[in-house]
Amino acid sequence: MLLWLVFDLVLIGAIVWLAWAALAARDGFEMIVLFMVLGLFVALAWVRLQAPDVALAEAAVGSGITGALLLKTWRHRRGRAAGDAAADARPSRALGFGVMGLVTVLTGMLAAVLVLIPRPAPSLAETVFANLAVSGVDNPVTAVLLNFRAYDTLLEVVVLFAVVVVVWLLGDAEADRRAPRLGSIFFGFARLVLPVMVLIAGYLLWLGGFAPGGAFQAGAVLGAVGIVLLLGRLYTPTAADRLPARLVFGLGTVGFAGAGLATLALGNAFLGYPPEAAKTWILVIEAMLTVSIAATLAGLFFGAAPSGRPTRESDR
Amino acid sequence: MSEVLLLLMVVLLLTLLGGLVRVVRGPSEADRMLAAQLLGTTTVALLMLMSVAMAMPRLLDIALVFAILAAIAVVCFVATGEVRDHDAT
Amino acid sequence: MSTALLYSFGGILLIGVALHRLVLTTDLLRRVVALNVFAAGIASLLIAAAYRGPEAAADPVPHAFVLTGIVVLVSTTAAALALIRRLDDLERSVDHDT
Amino acid sequence: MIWSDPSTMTPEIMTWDLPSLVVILPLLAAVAAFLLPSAAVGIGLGATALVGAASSALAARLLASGPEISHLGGWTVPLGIALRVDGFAALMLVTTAGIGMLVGLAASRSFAAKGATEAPAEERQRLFFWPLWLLLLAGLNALYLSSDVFNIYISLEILGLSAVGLAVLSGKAAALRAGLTYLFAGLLGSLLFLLGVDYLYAATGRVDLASLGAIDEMTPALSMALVLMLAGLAIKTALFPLHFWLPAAHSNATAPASALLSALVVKGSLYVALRLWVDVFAPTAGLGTLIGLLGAGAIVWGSIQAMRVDRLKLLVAYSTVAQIGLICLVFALTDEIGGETAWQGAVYLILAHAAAKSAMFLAVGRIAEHLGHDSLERLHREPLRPGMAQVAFALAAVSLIGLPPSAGFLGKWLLLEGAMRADAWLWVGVMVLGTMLSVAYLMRPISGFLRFDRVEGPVIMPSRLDAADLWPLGLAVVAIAMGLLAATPLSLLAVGSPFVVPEVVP
Amino acid sequence: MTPLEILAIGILFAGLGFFVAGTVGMLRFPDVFSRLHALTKADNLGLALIALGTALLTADTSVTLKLMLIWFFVVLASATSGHLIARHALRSGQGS
Repeated sequence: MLLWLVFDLVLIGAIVWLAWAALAARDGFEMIVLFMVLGLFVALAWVRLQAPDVALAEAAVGSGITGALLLKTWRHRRGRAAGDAAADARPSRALGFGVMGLVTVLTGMLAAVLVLIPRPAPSLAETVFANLAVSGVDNPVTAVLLNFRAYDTLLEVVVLFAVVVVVWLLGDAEADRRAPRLGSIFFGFARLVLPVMVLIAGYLLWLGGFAPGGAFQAGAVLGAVGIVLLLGRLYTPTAADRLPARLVFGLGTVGFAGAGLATLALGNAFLGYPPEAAKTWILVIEAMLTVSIAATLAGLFFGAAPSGRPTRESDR
Repeated sequence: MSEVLLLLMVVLLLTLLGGLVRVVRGPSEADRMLAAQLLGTTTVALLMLMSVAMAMPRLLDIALVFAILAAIAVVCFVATGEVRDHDAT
Repeated sequence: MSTALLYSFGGILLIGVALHRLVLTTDLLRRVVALNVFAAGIASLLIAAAYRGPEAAADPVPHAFVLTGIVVLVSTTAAALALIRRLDDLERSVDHDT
Repeated sequence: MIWSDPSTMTPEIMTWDLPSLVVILPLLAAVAAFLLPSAAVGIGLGATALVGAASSALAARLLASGPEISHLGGWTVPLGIALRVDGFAALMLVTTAGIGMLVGLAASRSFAAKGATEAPAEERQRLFFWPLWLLLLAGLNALYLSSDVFNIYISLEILGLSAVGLAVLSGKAAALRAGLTYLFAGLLGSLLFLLGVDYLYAATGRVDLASLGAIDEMTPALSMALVLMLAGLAIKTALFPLHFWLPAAHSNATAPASALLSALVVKGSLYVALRLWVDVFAPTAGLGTLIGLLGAGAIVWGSIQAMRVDRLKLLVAYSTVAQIGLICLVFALTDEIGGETAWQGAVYLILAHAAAKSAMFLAVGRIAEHLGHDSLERLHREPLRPGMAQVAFALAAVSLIGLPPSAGFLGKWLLLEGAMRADAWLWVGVMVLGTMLSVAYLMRPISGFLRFDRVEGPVIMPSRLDAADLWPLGLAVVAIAMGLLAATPLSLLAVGSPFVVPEVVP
Repeated sequence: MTPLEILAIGILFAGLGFFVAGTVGMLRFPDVFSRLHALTKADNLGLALIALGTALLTADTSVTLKLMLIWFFVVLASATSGHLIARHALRSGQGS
């Protein structure tokens, strides 16, 4: 058991050091790469804590998609020496120590209170496992996400939809100056790997029923496919793509809310799937969620509404 | 048996820390990116060992996703980098 | 010192580092990364609270919270980064005009 | 039909699961408005009207048969989530829909399509206002109905994001910078709230308000969780000194957007704080006094800033900071003898401020359109006689100051009565000081409207009554009328109120 | 410890050796291109050996197939990344 303790201490030390190094990095790019590596380490920590579903999501969404978004924004600001520590106003020494002291006091209190919590703390685990058989899926996390607390997941998909509305409202993407030539090796790689990634996304979605996986992880991998397509200019959205894009962004919310209304019409409570058909309901909803989340993440990476001069209201 | 695996995992974790030095010190952006690439692959290897040590074969799906996304990060770095270099403004 | 408590302290340290930098920095990109580190700290606390020993299955409810938190976080980060890019465009066009 | 208890009312609508419909309807409408931009106005107004009707039906049902619980997914509370509707929630639902309807009508009027001459910015405002407003409405309804702490966290996120969207609608650099600061503050607030939820779950293994309310002794973990959640909510509701983001965000937004931000968005997190404070936790008196002091600080600081600024919109934004401080005085009074009256006063002040502030922001928007600027300094030299917009501004000021018979007066009266009954003379003094300060800063613009001594040229009459002036006037009249017709709202508030009926866990 | 497990442990140690060599190489070598050389060699071969060791320890065909798929992905990804990084370093003149 001593070795497990060594493993834990090294991992936690690396995570905390990485977080400090990332936020204290001199240059913006160094900060982003350190943050992506932090995502790797945090996913490892969660695997250690018996949380494979969350590690999968952190790997796919946390370090993958967030890293790509940060890189794109950092490049966008490249011209104005943004993100470099030099440009960051040097806080006065007194303020720095004052904040340091305050933060240490807060973290000390947080830690002290945590130690005072009597172990083993009560939890909902037994209730979830007791009702797992009725939930229609075997993976407890998917059961909680898609059945017991399905309303939370519905609102979470609405958060994703709300962000797309905010990003599209900021204005159209200006026509890109010049397509970067990534070389023929990249196209060979893309042509081979992208279809396989779509298959893996489908595998993760189907897997969600009884093992770590599910709509979010599958959506993130599918979103990564979209991001590679956008990066390599293999697909550049045009004004004609506005309506289909909006449809797919709204698919997640409408699908989930529609399923809720359907359960009401059937006489159950809101989002109360008929027990015998729960598995099919959950699988259909998860499929819709995967497509919608993937399109939303790729759309958020593209960063604006597809350009194409909207001269008249009619051609929107 | 599991002690040996655990020892392997700890050593692999230390090589991960070694890779961190290059990420921080690496003078050029390319250095940092290649270090991140190596850290990604080492994490895949570590996940393989953990799937045996913790008897959770499902961890290999996470290793698979890591393998994919390590490539995505590099592609994103290079693709966004291209536009900047030839940007004459 | 149980494993869960160790990782909880790790999470709390992450929160401390993130709050410290969040208050001091004026650079927008750094602030986004600090908020992501803060959320990673909270997630570690939740996952550590869910851990119930190497044999027993972990508590799925905090896992669902963290999964939802990750998706909400990536969307709010995307919104913040889109605003930063747009703000940069507006200010850059102002630089060229003057 | 699964819902809580059989109702005596026979019509079909009375058996529908109204709580979930009130949340789902605006969601579907928001997606529809996003998909069909050309029909956005119709969808927006229609959906708001429908939600208003559903909320009133729900309120009527509540008056008839008491609080309701709708177990989502058919799972009982600790495992699943339940939407709980009591008087306070129903009152907020009806108010949100009502004010949203009037502000929506004003927005549809002021954003009216100007045909081919419309710049892309106006077109974007006209199209994206509706999906954002409907998302805001859905977020608020989800927040008011939720009885689960983690569910409240996600509703706060939806609320925060759509509010940021409304704040940056104008597309100008100042609005974007203010919107970004607002997004960072909102995100930090939500994360602090989530940290509180995390400590709650770690300590009690429960996240629903009913089970948390049943715990009576405050362990260190519970009080730390409460402090963290209140800190997060304080940022989101802009309680002094965490109000730094509000003045810029509310004054740089377009008129209808700032009306919604000031009147409805800040009230969401205030509602959650009040519900946690009164329904769920048994907080120590010290924490209540601290929040009260912060409220007093907000009143003084907000009023002083309101007196110093030159821009009219900034003045109205600082008055929001002051009014939020006034409402937060209730935290120091709830566990005293007059607790329930003070609580009713605070709730009524929330409603009064919502109606009056939205009227004021819309009126300021109209005035800025007439004069071309909103600077108080140049207001004194404007040769234009006050029109309908200025009247609406004055009526709204009456309610904000708290002159009878306005709703603001009734709210302040109940709050004062609660404080006096508890012999809390400090808070009575703070409220009286706050009233005087609000008279001082609100008279600056009103005197500007009426004084013509420094005007050089001839004084011209305002144009005839424009339809756009109807909506601020309507909202101001609502702010006054709610003071007179207070019987129904107060009786609705008493349904399932935490003070009257001992908390019965269904 | 069955002979199969001892063989697997041996293979795992060899794989670990490659990883350590790759990391040390990445730290010691003077410029980007030689570091790339060290890194791509190490993780391909290192990972192959560790995947083989893991396959031996979990004698399950589906796991072995998945391990092969992972290895195939990593080989492909690291080759492409190595090429792209080298090209980027060459073009932006940061290589030396």
